[in-house]
Amino acid sequence: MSETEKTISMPDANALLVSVSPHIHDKTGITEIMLKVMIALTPGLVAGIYYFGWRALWVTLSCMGGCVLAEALWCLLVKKPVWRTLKDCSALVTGMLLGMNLSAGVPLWICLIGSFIAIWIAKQFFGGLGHNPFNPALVARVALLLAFPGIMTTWVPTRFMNEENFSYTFEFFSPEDLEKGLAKKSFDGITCSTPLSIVSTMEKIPGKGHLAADRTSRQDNVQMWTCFIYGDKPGCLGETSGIALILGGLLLLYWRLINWRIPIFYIGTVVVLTGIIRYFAPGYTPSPMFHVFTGGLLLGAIFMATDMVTSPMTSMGCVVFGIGCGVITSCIRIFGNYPEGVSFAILLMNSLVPLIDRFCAKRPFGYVKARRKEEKKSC
Amino acid sequence: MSFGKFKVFSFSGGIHPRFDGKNLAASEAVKPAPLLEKYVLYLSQNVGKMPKLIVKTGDEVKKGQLVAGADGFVSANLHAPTSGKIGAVKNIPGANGTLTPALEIIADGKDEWGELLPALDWRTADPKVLLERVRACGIVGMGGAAFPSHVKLSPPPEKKIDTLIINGAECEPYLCADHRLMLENPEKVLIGTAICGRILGVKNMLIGVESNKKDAIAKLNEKAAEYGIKVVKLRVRYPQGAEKQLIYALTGRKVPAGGLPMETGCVVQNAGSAAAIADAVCEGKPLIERITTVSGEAVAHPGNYLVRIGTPVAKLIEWAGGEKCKTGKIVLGGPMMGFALHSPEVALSKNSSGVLLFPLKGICQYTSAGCLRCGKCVKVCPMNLIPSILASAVESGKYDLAAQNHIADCMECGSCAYVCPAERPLVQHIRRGKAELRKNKGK
Amino acid sequence: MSVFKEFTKGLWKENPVLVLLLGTCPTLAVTSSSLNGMGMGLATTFVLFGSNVVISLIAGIVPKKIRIPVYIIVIATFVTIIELLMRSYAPESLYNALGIFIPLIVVNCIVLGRAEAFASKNGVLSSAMDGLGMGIGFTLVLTFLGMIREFLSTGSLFDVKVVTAWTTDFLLPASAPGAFIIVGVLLAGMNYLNYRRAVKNHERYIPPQGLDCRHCHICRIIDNDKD
Amino acid sequence: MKYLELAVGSVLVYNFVLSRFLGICPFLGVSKRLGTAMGMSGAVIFVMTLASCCTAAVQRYLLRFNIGGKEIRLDFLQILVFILVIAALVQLVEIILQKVSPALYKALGIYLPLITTNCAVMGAATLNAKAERSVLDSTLFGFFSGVGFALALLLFASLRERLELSEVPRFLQGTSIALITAGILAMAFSGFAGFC
Amino acid sequence: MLNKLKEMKNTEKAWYLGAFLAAVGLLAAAALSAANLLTAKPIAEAQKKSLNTALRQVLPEFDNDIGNDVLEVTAEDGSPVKFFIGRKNGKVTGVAVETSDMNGYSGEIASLCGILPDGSINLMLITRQNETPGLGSNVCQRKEQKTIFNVFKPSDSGIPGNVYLDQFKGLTAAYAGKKRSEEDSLTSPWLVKKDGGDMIYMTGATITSRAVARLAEKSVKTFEANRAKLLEDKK
Amino acid sequence: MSMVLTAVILMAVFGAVLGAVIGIFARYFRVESDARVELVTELLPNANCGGCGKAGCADFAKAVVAGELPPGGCPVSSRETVSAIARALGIEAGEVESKVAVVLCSGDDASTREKVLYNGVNDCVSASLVAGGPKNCAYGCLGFSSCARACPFGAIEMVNSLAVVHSELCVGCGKCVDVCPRHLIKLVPANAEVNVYCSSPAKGVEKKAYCASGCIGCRKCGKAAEGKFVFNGFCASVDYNAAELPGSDVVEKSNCPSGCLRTRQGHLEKEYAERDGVTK
Ligand SMILES: Cc1cc2nc3c(=O)[nH]c(=O)nc-3n(C[C@H](O)[C@H](O)[C@H](O)COP(=O)(O)O)c2cc1C
Ligand SMILES: Cc1cc2nc3c(=O)[nH]c(=O)nc-3n(C[C@H](O)[C@H](O)[C@H](O)COP(=O)(O)O)c2cc1C
Ligand SMILES: Cc1cc2nc3c(=O)[nH]c(=O)nc-3n(C[C@H](O)[C@H](O)[C@H](O)COP(=O)(O)O)c2cc1C
Ligand SMILES: Cc1cc2nc3c(=O)[nH]c(=O)nc-3n(C[C@H](O)[C@H](O)[C@H](O)CO)c2cc1C
Ligand code: SF4
Ligand code: SF4
Ligand code: SF4
Ligand code: SF4
Ligand code: FES
Repeated sequence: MSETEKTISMPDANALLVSVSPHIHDKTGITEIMLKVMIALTPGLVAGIYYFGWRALWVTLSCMGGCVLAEALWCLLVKKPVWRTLKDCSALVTGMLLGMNLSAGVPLWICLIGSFIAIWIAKQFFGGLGHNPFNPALVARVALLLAFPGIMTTWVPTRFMNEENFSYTFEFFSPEDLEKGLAKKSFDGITCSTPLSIVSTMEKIPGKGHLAADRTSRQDNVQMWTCFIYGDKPGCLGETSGIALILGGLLLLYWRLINWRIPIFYIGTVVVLTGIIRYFAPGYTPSPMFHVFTGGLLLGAIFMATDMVTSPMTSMGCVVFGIGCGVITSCIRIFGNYPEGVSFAILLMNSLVPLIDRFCAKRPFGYVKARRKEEKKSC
Repeated sequence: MSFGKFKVFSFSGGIHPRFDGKNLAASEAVKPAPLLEKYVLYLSQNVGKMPKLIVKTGDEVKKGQLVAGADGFVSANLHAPTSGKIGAVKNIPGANGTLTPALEIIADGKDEWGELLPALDWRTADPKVLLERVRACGIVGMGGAAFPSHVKLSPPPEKKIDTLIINGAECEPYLCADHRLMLENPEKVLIGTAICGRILGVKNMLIGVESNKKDAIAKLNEKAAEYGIKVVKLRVRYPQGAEKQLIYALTGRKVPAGGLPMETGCVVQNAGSAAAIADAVCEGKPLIERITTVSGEAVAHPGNYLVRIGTPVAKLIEWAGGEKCKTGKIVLGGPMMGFALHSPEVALSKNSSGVLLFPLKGICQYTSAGCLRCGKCVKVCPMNLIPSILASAVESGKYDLAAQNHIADCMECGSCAYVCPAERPLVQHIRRGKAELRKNKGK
Repeated sequence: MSVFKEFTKGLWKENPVLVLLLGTCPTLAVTSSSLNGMGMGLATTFVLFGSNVVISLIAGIVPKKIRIPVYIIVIATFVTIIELLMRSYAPESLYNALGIFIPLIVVNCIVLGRAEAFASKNGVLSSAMDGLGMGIGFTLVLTFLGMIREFLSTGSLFDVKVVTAWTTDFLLPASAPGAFIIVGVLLAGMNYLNYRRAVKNHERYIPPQGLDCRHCHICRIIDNDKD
Repeated sequence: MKYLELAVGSVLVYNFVLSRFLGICPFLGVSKRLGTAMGMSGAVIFVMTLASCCTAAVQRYLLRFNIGGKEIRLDFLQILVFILVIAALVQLVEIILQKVSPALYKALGIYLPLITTNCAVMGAATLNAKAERSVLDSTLFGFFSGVGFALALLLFASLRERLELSEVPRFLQGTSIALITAGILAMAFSGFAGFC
Repeated sequence: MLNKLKEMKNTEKAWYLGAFLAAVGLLAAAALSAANLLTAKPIAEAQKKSLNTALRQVLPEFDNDIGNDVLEVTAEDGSPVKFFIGRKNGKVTGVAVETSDMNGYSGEIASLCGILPDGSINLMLITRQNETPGLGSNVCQRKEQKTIFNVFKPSDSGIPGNVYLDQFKGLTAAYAGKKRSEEDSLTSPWLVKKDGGDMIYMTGATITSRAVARLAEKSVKTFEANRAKLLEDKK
Repeated sequence: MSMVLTAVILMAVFGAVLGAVIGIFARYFRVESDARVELVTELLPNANCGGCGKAGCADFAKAVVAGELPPGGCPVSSRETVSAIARALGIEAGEVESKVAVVLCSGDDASTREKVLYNGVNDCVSASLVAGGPKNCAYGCLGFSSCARACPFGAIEMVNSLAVVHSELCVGCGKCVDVCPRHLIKLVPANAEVNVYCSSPAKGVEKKAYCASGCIGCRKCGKAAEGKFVFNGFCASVDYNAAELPGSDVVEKSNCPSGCLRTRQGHLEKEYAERDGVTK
């Protein structure tokens, strides 16, 4: 935008500082916000490390390192001050979230490519922190998914999984399926399927693919739910533990870093939509709670849809945004090719944010409705 | 909106700093300031037209003597703060740093009053006479805007005014001039209120005070009923004292965008202005002194002073014991809306309610970071604007976009910049946007 | 000499894709491999050449009012001919890959643009050269883009693996989103080169204004047609 | 159900701009302002519906017919006829609108000429012919494809308006960043794969 | 004449414009008709050639006019199946089964499967597919990867291999699986391993692999169902 | 054969109908639009700078075609362009006096002091709204490059926090003049070689306190070139309305003690030299 870089002179010891009002500031700065987000993410990451082993940590650290590296290189390339850009720690958050969005088994060079996509293409090309219309971590994740579908849909089992408990923990295998040993095949010790991808591929086997509609047919449901809530299930390393993520979310809410409307309406919409379908066509999709605790819904709704840069600014906008994310996620999960729709849903809603912001703006103080209409007419 | 007993009145948005600095000076009684050798009077101390100078270098003046006469309706008289000789008359940098005409008064040390206007009995005098007195004494709004009070008190006849509101909110952090005034001189404020009420002919007179000034509320309440005035507790929230927000909090009426308070049938006066009006009517004294808070973490002994208009800020700091540590910034006015001074030689004017010294260490600074779109500014904006868009639009030269987003309605309260985590100079962008739009309009 | 200039200007200075930003659709759609890019470019070159020649011949007698319909007919004829030819002689895979973008040459802004802006005002020879130059410029860019995309995604060029160690395909550059992104980055590179050249030659660098309809000559022609 | 599939398919899954690469020129050219984009969207939907209908009819009843029991296929005239039909149609629509509804003409008129040379309209016609759709199906296909184009255009225009407030690095400004944005948008749209 | 035409350039007379455009249209139509006539034969030949090449790949030698020796039936699942019968000296040498499956990763996958008279698969080709290039397409394509090292080497005359397609070679409808355990025997051997069958699949392209396996199964089973009709010798 | 026949007939009918329809419509729906506007727009440099006083080049073209403005009204167009337009329209070219901008201030980093530390937006208008800007001189260049950003032709460069104009790039569009909050930029005749690079009417002594190169109002230049300078307070200025402008010899002759009487070239050179630390 500007020819010359915008810099602001720093005080030397002699003269008075002048600036425009106000002269006091609520001391919360960007760095603090980003550090707090990382703290809130930590429980999820720790759960990931617990279930997938140290490999999970290396993946996340590679992404964080990759993002910092990418950001630093970009700054050098376009001659921006490196330290001032890195200082805000937003690249670390992006890296951490990207890492938590990958399988613990991905090769580390994938992390590096992802980091560059996130920081260069999705963030710095648009002007850096605050200017990116799309969530960088998600752009990177989706780009990787499109670029390396094989690698990105190969999941590793958790440390505690074996053939036995894997096949018995999921409600959607019908007794005949189990009898046929079908469930076991989804697991071969090194790789395995995520709950959602099992559901989605079962639909694709013609003539089969109806889920075990009757929940009572599974006695081990309790075991399944404990797995889901504590996180003993295959998938992205950061999305595994429901309670760890919720804990992080509560921290963010306490710090008032996220707008509660987004996660609540997002998750709520998914619950309602899948609930309706489950009620009327039980064989078509698993129960709403299954949808909440599998896949990246919690991670996405709490940490990614709420990214302030890419979500609406007004309360009403956040409601619309949350509902939109929920609808798209449910649709992709139920109808789409992809087993999981959270990334796409958030990116799609990101693209709607300018429109949402435009139409959900609050009426300025002192404007009456009628007046506004007149204004429009006169325009 | 009903006036429930326990209800605390407020508006949407706004901020309240974790540390509001009021405790620094709130318990300090007002001290009269000593006489100085030299005062500097800026000619332009009011909104509207600058008064016309009627003295020249070398003239002898008495305390309270008119030195510049109102030039037109929206303009205010200016009086000498002490007796002495007129020194140089020249352009010097004012509070906002731009050159502005000013005159020096070299005190003769006698501090002799000139001929004062006769005292009036406010209960019986004709409202027109009262109004004329307000005008003659050069009273302007002392809450910040310095709008000539007589203008506010003479609404056009077709506007029916039914409510008079005295603004004792003093929502700006650190400041406690109005607080001290209401505490130490409640009678004066009440009389001033009643005078305004008579001038306007309204029965419904309210004094709005933030609920953190319990002692002042109690003091006012002792006598308020006598004058038919209600004292209302307001929620502690900046900018509770802003006219539109105050009116909304007290009456539930919204001043239309771009409109004046009188369109809702309300007139708002600052508590200090009310007291000054009482002085003008009951004693015939023109507005030559006011209560000013000296505060901030860098000042040795924060306090409140009854100072004459024209006192250089440096003197005030001296009386307050000087700097405690290295000062980084001197602010004239409140921390949220005041001006950062380029030099302590700037003199006080009628609307200077405080002088604040902030230490260099940990000073608040703006950065060049981009907007995070966190929406905090949107949440706090009491005008329901979208400050981030306004600022970004101005920054990238899209003034029409800023105008579409109602940049003109921003009152520059600074709440948005206060909360912005990117520490963006939002108010500065907005001010520039307004300036550019004015310029474009002029074309 | 000047005829030669007509030929070379399309290669870089007035390159239809990079400078004039015309014909964006085929540029994005069919460049997923070098061969496809080249095939599309050559087909367009044929049409450009043919229509430029014919139009420069008949321009003198075409009534002004029906200029555009006549030109469109000429162009559509050549497009149909190249389609028939490709169906009979080109490899099936190429014909399938180019798909509906062959018929769409008829609406490619470059073709009608050159017809209107150049061929209708110039002689046969220079029109032919113009068409050939523009077409080859177009072909070069499409091939180049195809090469970049093919190389980035599989490490091969013209279906020949250049980096044999490249075992996992990087599918992004070959996909639709990748097409947009790569062309975007390429344009940024172009801007940078232009900037460097301007600085070196002490010329004024005018920053990119973004594409707007002024770059394409078509609408204006049709607009004027209304009179 | 079939029509629902057609709708979802052409609006979301095989979006004309983002996955089929048709009509990129106006997509980039008319997306600077949301207002203009809206006008263009309306015009494209209108013309695409009409053109799909007419070309399908032409394809069915003019290019293929029986003479004396012998089927005659003039498929080789397809391109020629289609483009003429579209060009004529746009002109006619323009003229008729001007007469019948000056208000509508004012809103859409300036965009109409842009549409003739837009791949999207010709593309819809060609795709219809290729898939041998009936006239009704073709019309619906044209309509929904137009809606898909409009959706992409509106999203894109609003994003570009936001970009104008951003500090895009100098060399990426303009078309370059627009294309990259479109790329990310296309990525997001790829999530609809498999909806039909 | 020419001058006269030039003079009319600015006219707005409807009859003239109509006549001119009619003339141009006439010429264009004539030119195109000519082009169409000229290319009609090459196009037909090209089409025939591509079919024949494919058939020659999947079938043992034949000498009949195979393009006209076809049988069309519907498979169990209702999809159309087309058989091309290859004969040598009137004796059936093999049958090519053309069929398709709608459940690929991106829609339809069509195959041509050569079956020997004994019912075993000779060779399988995927003729139409829309799978992700570089992923699903790898399951479907028989393509020789040229590298810079062998670019100038003449390609082997044989048909390029593909592990996913070649695994079906020799299988018949009666295929009972490799070593069916008690538990496994409940599932069909024609499924991919992941679903309990025997067929190898490509990780990350399971859907394509499944579709291909289904196509192979459908081909042999439909062949078996129509065996009698197909293997009739014909002069 | 029947195929060819039907094809030919079909196309002929099609063409005939289309042509006739266009012909008819052309007659009955004639919309007047001026192709000359397009022509002129094409010829113009399309910089859309607004220097002509119109909203962009197309607007200017309209005005020219309508005869409201002479083709020379575009300050950006070269002489050839102007005459090409004039030829195309068959009218007089019309002379426009060519002007360039000068920033009448020499208060760079080396010669002025800052009174305060300014924290805020890097923009002159914004800075001037805060405590009057950081520099001591209330009239001088603030150095936040608003003008440089506003110039569509990149003619202004910031050297030592002082705006200087490269007159060979400047086309005199006046964008910068509008932007400068200090009103320091003047459009002067292109042949005004010598300028007084100071705009402050403040007293000489006062100025000396904070600016090493401010004009002190000694009137030496006025004496050296009689009648070619005017004085505003303590500030000299070239009288740009005078019949003859001072030549570059005046600089030598008047021996300006404050050094703000400079030639354009000399000004640039001095500022560059100071930036490179080769101060005399
Ligand atoms: C998890 C959670 C859910 C909440 N749900 C609601 C709710 O449904 N309705 C509501 O009015 N406040 C709710 N709140 C209270 C809000 O945090 C907050 O107090 C209120 O919405 C203020 O709005 P603001 O976002 O504009 O500050 C909820 C808070 C939390 C932490
Ligand atoms: C953001 C803002 C905050 C204000 N805060 C106060 C305040 O705390 N006390 C006050 O008396 N006036 C305050 N004012 C000024 C009032 O809006 C109004 O001008 C004043 O109360 C009118 O009385 P006056 O004319 O006597 O000053 C504030 C104004 C603004 C814009
Ligand atoms: C961009 C992309 C393209 C894909 N293309 C194919 C494909 O061509 N064929 C296929 O079977 N699966 C394809 N997939 C689907 C996944 O790889 C899918 O997870 C896998 O086929 C089935 O999962 P499983 O292997 O874990 O059972 C694609 C996925 C993505 C993200
Ligand atoms: C609550 C919160 C959530 C965030 N979520 C993301 C995220 O999902 N992806 C990401 O790249 N950055 C995220 N960030 C970091 C930051 O906003 C991001 O780097 C910017 O989008 C880059 O401009 C988040 C920050 C906060 C405060
Ligand atoms: S935009 Fe204006 S009114 Fe709103 S918070 Fe900011 S300064 Fe206050
Ligand atoms: S508070 Fe600051 S960072 Fe947040 S939206 Fe407002 S301007 Fe942007
Ligand atoms: S000349 Fe004016 S606009 Fe330019 S930098 Fe100096 S003060 Fe700013
Ligand atoms: S220096 Fe000023 S007048 Fe000269 S071209 Fe630049 S903006 Fe226009
Ligand atoms: S090339 Fe497709 S619209 Fe221009």
